[in-house]
Amino acid sequence: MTEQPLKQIIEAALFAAGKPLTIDHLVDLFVESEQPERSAVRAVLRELLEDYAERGIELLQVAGGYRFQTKTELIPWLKRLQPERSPRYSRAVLETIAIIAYRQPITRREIESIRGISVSTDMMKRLQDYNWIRILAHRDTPGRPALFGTTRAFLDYFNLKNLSDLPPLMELKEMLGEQIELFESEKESQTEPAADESEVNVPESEVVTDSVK
Amino acid sequence: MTEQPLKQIIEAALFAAGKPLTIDHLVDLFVESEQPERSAVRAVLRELLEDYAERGIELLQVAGGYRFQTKTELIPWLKRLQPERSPRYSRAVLETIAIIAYRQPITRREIESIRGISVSTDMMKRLQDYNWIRILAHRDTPGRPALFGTTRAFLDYFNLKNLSDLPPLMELKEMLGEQIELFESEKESQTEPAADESEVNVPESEVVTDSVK
Amino acid sequence: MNNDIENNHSEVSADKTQIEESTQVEMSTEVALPQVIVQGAPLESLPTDLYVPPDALQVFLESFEGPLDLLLYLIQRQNLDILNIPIADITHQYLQYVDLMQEFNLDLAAEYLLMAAILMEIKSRLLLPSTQENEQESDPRAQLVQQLREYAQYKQAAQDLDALPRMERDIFLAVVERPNIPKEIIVPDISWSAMLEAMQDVMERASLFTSHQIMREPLSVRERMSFILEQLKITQTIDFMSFFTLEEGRAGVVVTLLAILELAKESLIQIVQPQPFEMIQVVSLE
Repeated sequence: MTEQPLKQIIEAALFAAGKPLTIDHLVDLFVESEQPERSAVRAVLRELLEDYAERGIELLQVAGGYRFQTKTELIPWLKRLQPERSPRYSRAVLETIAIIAYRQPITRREIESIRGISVSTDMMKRLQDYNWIRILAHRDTPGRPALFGTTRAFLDYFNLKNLSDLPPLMELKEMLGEQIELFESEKESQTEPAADESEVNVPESEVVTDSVK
Repeated sequence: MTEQPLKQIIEAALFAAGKPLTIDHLVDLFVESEQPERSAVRAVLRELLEDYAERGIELLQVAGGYRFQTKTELIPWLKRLQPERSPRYSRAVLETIAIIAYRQPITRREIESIRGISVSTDMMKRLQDYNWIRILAHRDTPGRPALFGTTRAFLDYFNLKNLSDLPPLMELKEMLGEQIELFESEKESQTEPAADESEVNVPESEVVTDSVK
Repeated sequence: MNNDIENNHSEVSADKTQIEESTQVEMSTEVALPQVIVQGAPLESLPTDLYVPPDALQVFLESFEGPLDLLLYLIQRQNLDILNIPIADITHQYLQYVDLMQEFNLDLAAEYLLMAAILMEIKSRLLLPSTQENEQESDPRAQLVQQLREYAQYKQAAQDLDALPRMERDIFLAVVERPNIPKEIIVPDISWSAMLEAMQDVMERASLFTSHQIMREPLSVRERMSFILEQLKITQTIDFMSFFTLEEGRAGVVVTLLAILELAKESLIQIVQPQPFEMIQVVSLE
């Protein structure tokens, strides 16, 4: 078990961690009886630093510890690393944005209690990245939670003039009874294999959009 | 701008992408007028493969392209990086995904008849949520049942280049044979790998059916 | 094949086979599937000699992935030739397990009962005196054997798959930080109808949480609340009156008023009048 060289272990850990690692972190990779000296770890880090001097990435010491990062000179090319053409969106995204649309201004806590399930920080971050929601204010209660609301861009995306174009919730329920069927039947007719597995393309349904207004 | 060696750019991109990159992806890092030959990219990949042979990480080709990953021998140490346990999958999940992997395209009904027990909608949903399976098409029979197949992400997750890298199917006799040291002779004939499948992720049911029969 | 039918006729010869195989039975159980050891004794002795803590037994029974899995277990446990299953024997044992499952109120899938019926049907057909007619027919076990073989293959394949090195467990993706590269944000493609569908789901769920009267509040008040907060982000203090516009008519006034009151109630804004008769001000509490 312990035959792997210290250097390989430390190197792999730095690449796998996804965050900077301190020397303590690195020492803790080993069971107590086999923990290397901190000086040995330091020596390995110095070696790694040299090993990567001429490569596309470099080992760096930052506030949180050591981490590998790409060399800044390479940014012009790395910029072109294509992000997913059409990111996956989940049910959770839809539900969250729908709740915010109808209930704004609303805190994350309140969204969670309506959904009956927790809403990740990442999700709120993504919706803000899409520029669909924004923080309107902070509620004056302990923790000063942020109050979220939808943006102009959100309305534009769904081709709505303003929020009151959203169907009133009560009607929505009845209306959906029929619309969902329509929507489902349309989905059925879309039988060709998906172009890309990472995409979830729900067909834009003009029928539904029109009758919503 | 273009003075950075090709190798550094490709190396940095592979590390920064967070997912496997194909040769096309790598070529696309460059503006059109400066795009390298695919053969040049391939040569760099070969060099990188060698450069990292003795290190804690390795360059590997999986279904989705090339990626750097930690060596499997290092798992005892790397495990200690993440205190949470890695996900485990139930037998039901594993049997269902195995049947889909070897027999795609396949309907849920067909999976059920092999397993001899019903497969819940929830199970199919979960496999789709993992992004391990997707609907390839719908069979043109009453009810238009969905035909499922595995995704590239499934292959990537299990460290496979293509479907023919799946372990060959064994005959029941061999399995019993392994247990009681019988049937040794029959074992040999069954283990040759399925025909090579150069195109990734095209569900070739023939490849699989061959080894089934 | 005919020998088999003989076997099934006579209990004695079936027992004999059992005894002959008993040494091997031991061996195969060691590697056989879900193994539960109770007080040092392996659980395969179960159906005949039943004294085990119910919990352990339940775990054991629940670990079968269906009738085929159970049958396979019975066959492997006894090291039987799959092509030559002594149906009477297996049926008997199978039914014992099914009875046990029922006894423990396990959620017994209909498939188990169906399999019991199939086994009994095969058994009865094997018991029929061989006439010319059924001589021509294929062995009634053939289909079952085929099913078992196929299932066994995939059961094994599932184990093999599980043993492959996989991401998050045996392998980690090597990732490095990309400094200063602005993240390109791509908005997902979401249709309006998908949105509405999601909302309906939420509402159904939310109706379980009675504290949320999400049906009641008129939307326009909510929108106005957002609008007011937005304005207050730009200017911290705004004249109360300037929120009202004539064009909106009475309905607009009501909506605005409700929005301001609601915001005040939630302590997001403050309504102040610096001096008597002066303009009322709406002040952000940010």
